Amino acid sequence: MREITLSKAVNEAIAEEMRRDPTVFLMGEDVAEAGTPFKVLAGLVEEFGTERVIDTPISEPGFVGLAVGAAMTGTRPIVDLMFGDFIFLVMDQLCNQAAKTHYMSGGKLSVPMVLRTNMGATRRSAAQHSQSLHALVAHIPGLKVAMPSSAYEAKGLMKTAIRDNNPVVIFEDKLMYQDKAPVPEEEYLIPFGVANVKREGTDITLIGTSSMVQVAEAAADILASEGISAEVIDPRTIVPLDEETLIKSVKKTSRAIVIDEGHQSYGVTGEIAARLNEKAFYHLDAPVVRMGAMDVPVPFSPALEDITVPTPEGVAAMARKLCSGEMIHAA
Amino acid sequence: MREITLSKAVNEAIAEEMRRDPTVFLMGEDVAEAGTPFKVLAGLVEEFGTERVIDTPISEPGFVGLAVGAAMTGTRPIVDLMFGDFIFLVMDQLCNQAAKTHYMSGGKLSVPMVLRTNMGATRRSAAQHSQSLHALVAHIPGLKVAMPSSAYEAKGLMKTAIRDNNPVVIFEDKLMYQDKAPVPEEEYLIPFGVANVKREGTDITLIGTSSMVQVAEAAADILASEGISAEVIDPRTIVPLDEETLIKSVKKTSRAIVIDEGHQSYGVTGEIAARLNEKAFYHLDAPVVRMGAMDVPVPFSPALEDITVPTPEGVAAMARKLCSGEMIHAA
Amino acid sequence: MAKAAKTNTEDYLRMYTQMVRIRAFEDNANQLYLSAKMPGLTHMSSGQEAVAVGICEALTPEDKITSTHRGHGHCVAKGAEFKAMFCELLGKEEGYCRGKGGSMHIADQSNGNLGANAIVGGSMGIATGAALSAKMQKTGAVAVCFFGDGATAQGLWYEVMNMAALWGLPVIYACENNGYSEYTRTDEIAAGSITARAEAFGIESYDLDGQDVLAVNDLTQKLVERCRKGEGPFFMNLKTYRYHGHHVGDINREYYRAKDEESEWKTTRDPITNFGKWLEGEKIATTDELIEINNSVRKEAEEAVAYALEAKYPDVSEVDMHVYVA
Amino acid sequence: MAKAAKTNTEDYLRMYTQMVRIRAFEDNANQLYLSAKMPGLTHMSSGQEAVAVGICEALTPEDKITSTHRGHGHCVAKGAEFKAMFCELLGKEEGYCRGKGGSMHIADQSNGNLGANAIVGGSMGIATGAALSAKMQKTGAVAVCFFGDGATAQGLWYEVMNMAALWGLPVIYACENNGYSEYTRTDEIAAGSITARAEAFGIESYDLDGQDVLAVNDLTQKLVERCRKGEGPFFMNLKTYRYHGHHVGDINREYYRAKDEESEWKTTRDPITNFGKWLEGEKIATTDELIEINNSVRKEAEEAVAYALEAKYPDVSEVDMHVYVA
Ligand SMILES: Cc1ncc(C[n+]2csc(CCOP(=O)(O)OP(=O)(O)O)c2C)c(N)n1
Ligand SMILES: Cc1ncc(C[n+]2csc(CCOP(=O)(O)OP(=O)(O)O)c2C)c(N)n1
Ligand SMILES: [Mg+2]
Ligand SMILES: [Mg+2]
Repeated sequence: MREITLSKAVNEAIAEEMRRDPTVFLMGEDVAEAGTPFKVLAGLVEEFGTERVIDTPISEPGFVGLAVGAAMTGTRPIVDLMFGDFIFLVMDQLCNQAAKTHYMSGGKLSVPMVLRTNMGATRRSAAQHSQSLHALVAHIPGLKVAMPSSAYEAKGLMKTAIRDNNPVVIFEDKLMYQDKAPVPEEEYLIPFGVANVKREGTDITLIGTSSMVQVAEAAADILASEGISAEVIDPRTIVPLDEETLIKSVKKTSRAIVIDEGHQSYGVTGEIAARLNEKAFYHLDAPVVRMGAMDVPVPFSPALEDITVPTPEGVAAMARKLCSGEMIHAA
Repeated sequence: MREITLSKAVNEAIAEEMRRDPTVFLMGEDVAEAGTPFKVLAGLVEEFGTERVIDTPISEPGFVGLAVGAAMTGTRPIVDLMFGDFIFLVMDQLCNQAAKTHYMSGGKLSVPMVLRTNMGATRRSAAQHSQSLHALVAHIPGLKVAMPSSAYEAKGLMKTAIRDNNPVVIFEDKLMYQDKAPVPEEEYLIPFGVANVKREGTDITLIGTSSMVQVAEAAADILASEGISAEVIDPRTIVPLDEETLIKSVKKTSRAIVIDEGHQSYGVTGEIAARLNEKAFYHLDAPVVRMGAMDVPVPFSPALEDITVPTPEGVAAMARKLCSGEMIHAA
Repeated sequence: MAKAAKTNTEDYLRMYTQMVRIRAFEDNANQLYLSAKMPGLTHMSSGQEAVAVGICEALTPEDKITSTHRGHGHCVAKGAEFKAMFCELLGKEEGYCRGKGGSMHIADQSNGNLGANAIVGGSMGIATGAALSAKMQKTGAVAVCFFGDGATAQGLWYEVMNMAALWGLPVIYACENNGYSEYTRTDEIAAGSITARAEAFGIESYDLDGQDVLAVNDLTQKLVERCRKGEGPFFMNLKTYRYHGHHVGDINREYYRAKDEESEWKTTRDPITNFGKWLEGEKIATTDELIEINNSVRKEAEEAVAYALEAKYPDVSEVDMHVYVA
Repeated sequence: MAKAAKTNTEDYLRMYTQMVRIRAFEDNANQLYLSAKMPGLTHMSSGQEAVAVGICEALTPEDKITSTHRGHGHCVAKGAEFKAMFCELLGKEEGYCRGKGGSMHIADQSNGNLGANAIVGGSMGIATGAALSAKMQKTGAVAVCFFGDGATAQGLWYEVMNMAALWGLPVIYACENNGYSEYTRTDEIAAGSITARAEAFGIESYDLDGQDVLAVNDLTQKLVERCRKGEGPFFMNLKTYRYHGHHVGDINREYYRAKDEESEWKTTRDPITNFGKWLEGEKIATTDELIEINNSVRKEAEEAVAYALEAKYPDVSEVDMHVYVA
């Protein structure tokens, strides 16, 4: 199968959907000629014109608000939010308006929009351009949240998101835009709420989101060489969350680590760990361990930034401990 | 001891601190003559004048931004955000600016400000005026988060917040403003990060935040009449979180329910449950159960709204199940 | 009273009737609150009827509006029925939002009302977005964004005006300038000139008397027409007044608003009384005919209230319906 | 070249030197990027020196500024040293922010710089708040809020202008209008008139040539003085130009900006060259003296770079320091 970059996969997904459905359009800062600073959308304005690929002023609350209104009235906007950190600026429009409109109107109105943005540290961009804020959005009922872990997921989830009749937020890892993966030429969609068992194993379950799936896989490689068999699962969407697949795995392996690049406290790892503990409790041989990003603003200095996020070595070390029973005395 | 309302307690705390420290000031919508729609701040403008009790335009991002700048330059602003739901509007100023300034400046600048706002459903105010959004703020390093559960805590925590050199967000339950509790005449402060064991027990630990402490206590009453001894703990601040006290209790009782009025998913209950599971795992006789608000926008209709939040009966029923071992087969 | 572009008797009488219907709705809502039959609070728009009616009568059902916390008037004016409105106000299943929205989210969506909004200024993006999609889809529809004078302090307005102006969107920003933001005179919290703020974005703007339904209707018709031709956006600053407190519970309000001021507006600038007088003067309707309109509207409202009080609440199973579109 | 209020030789030469220092800093920053020695990206302010220097030279260390993603110039102009700046740029412990901030948060806080900001418009509230606290504490300090033309699309600006105007705050909004927002001409994303937008809030506003350091300094001095007397706020729309791409990596940029335009600004409107010529013409400095200034600044910069490259990174134990004030 051909391999394409995550960037190209997103671009293809959007182009295909824009071809298929004339109500789909794109808006955001520098999405047209510039194709975004990450060049993910390059070429789209040439094909679809400036009427459907709209450069906006630097008005994040404003254009997200426009998208909500446009979505309520017959179109399907895809909003490009250049950095995930800017989601703080649009929370009102996203969470008070988009997320609640269908419910507050008793099902009469709907907001079929996609907000695509990014996440991920270690790009030396400091505290306001490096955050992974998906947990905030996942806390708000009415929003769906997708976290592609490779080009393959990026394409399939984006297409599903565009066809979904609800507001969907997609967090792409900005460090993965150039990463290649096999992506079929033929059309495919990835349904929401279906986790992907990336690798089967028997001793421990490693659940990772977005780029942490790669971290989990790399950790699984290390562990395999030591005779520990790790199962790696990618939930792909955290809302809806495919609890069933996760629980099934943990019931089998009896141990789990949840790895996510958002801050650890009050984030995604807590939710998943709590559900596993609650629903697979009597099958667990050790506590579910969480590995999120450190609870610190992301520092600029490479010397500091690199230690704020989970690494394969760190995950492998923790898995080793769990499998050897070392945690018993800790808890 | 005299009993005063939570509203009065907040008012006293602010007045005392404004008397003590001339750099403390208040700003927000209708805080002066009107004393806020909930009348919590009534009388302050008369004592401190409009220079220190400042009515703002309806510009939440703007006046929170002003507070950040004022806090960086020698004053200690207390910002009144009329409804907790409006926190979505100020997330950028709060989370990208206030929370990170100290860190990004390498410790050179600091932002000693208090954002006081509220939470709590069942006031028939519908989806945009009923949310309990403390989990969002708790996820962001650099912010502290206090959740008073009675007039006593409201006063003591507010005074501590005002003297703290970091941005602190206080969520008051808007349904508790008229609730009375014993509050000493003498000055006292409640340190952050120290949980309060409201009631000792041996069979199960009920951890509640804000008004859910009352729910937990009422549940404990029900359980007591059935011979089940519940320990009730109020963390008082969720950042910092007094993990130690919670873990100690759970190690003793071997069972726990975490009750919080925020949406259950990706919220506070997940974090606390995950920590307890991780750190008291081998002492647990049953999974830690979470009881948050339903994952739905808050509905207006009383018939629906009332069932979205945890109740004493619901908590008691769950505790009964846990204590009888009924959960074993569930998990 | 200005000359109106809606020029036939039927139009005039419908405008009069719609204003009376709003007043009747609000009076009943107030009664429901005072008699503790309504859950929560509500914000009444009595006194502001000419704005809602003058504007909405210039629109078709395909045209969109966005409304505010003070939204009953817009809802009635855009074509809603009393029964479903009172049901919504009381949280009943037959409400426009199946009881899930209540007063602050009330809307007859089928008539182009995209919803009341409890976030001040929160619908400014929505209205502008509706105009964007109308332009993209070439539907010819216009969007009217209602908001209060206090809402002009929200940064969102400036962001969306900029885009509307840049892209020539068919949106009309209609500021219901009632002089107050909750318990504060808006001139204490608004610097400079609100109209100049819109003009600075190159938006053609009008200051007008929001108590004169014909003037409002006349201007709106012209601006709607021009919007349809691609000449939008526009801004209207409509001077008006709310008769009640900020919400039904705001009874003792002399600390921020003098009784004299209130009675002056009520006695000399009431939009319904004045339009009624004009109708009589122009011999379009007799006093008796107007009384008859009032009586029948009152009766309709009371029947709707009685119906809504008896109507049933949504089943508890509805609580997690409509979180997501299936 | 306008007449300046700073009128002695020393002042002139310091302004010249500070502009040269900014240019030298940026050239070295660019080199560090091109030679892959700098972590991440950075936005250079070459071409915009007269704005930073003209304004900051009218301020005392007690006066505050807030800066932007394009903030090196403001930082230098407000009195920062090269060593701690380059250390910050490279993430070293001796940086102004102990390496935690980097280019986008660089600031010599001890000189009244409240920080560069990576959120476009993000510091508008901070600057206005600093002015509020100056007024409350009667310190006499003024706050200058630097931001780009693109940032005028952020609603926050309108919110804080309103409050500044209402309360007469000592704040000057200084728009560095370089004509571009990233890869887009700002006139494509800004409707109407930016200056009129400020004026609509009753704020006295000025359009001026941001390449003329004396004109900038002269006006700023007057406005600062008036701010201290309680006559603020003010707005300045300063026409200027950035020589480089949006950031160091934006090299092939002809798709949005013509090479001709760039060279026209560089050859005819360079703030340093033109001020140098004026200094020579007025016999304030000779060509040789100016060359000497340039040489010694370049040397200082290179030494600072060498120092910073050798300096050590913060210890990993610092990672969770400074999250909270102890
Ligand atoms: C974002 C936001 N801030 C504050 C409030 C509280 N609030 C509700 S109505 C109101 C005053 C609005 O004034 P205006 O826009 O003039 O409308 P009016 O009530 O006069 O019709 C305020 C402050 C709110 N609902 N939303
Ligand atoms: C809130 C926000 N939106 C978008 C960006 C991305 N961004 C960084 S600089 C920039 C352009 C800013 O233009 P302008 O304000 O004119 O400043 P200039 O770069 O021209 O100095 C943009 C869009 C950002 N950093 N913050
Ligand atoms: Mg008003
Ligand atoms: Mg610019």
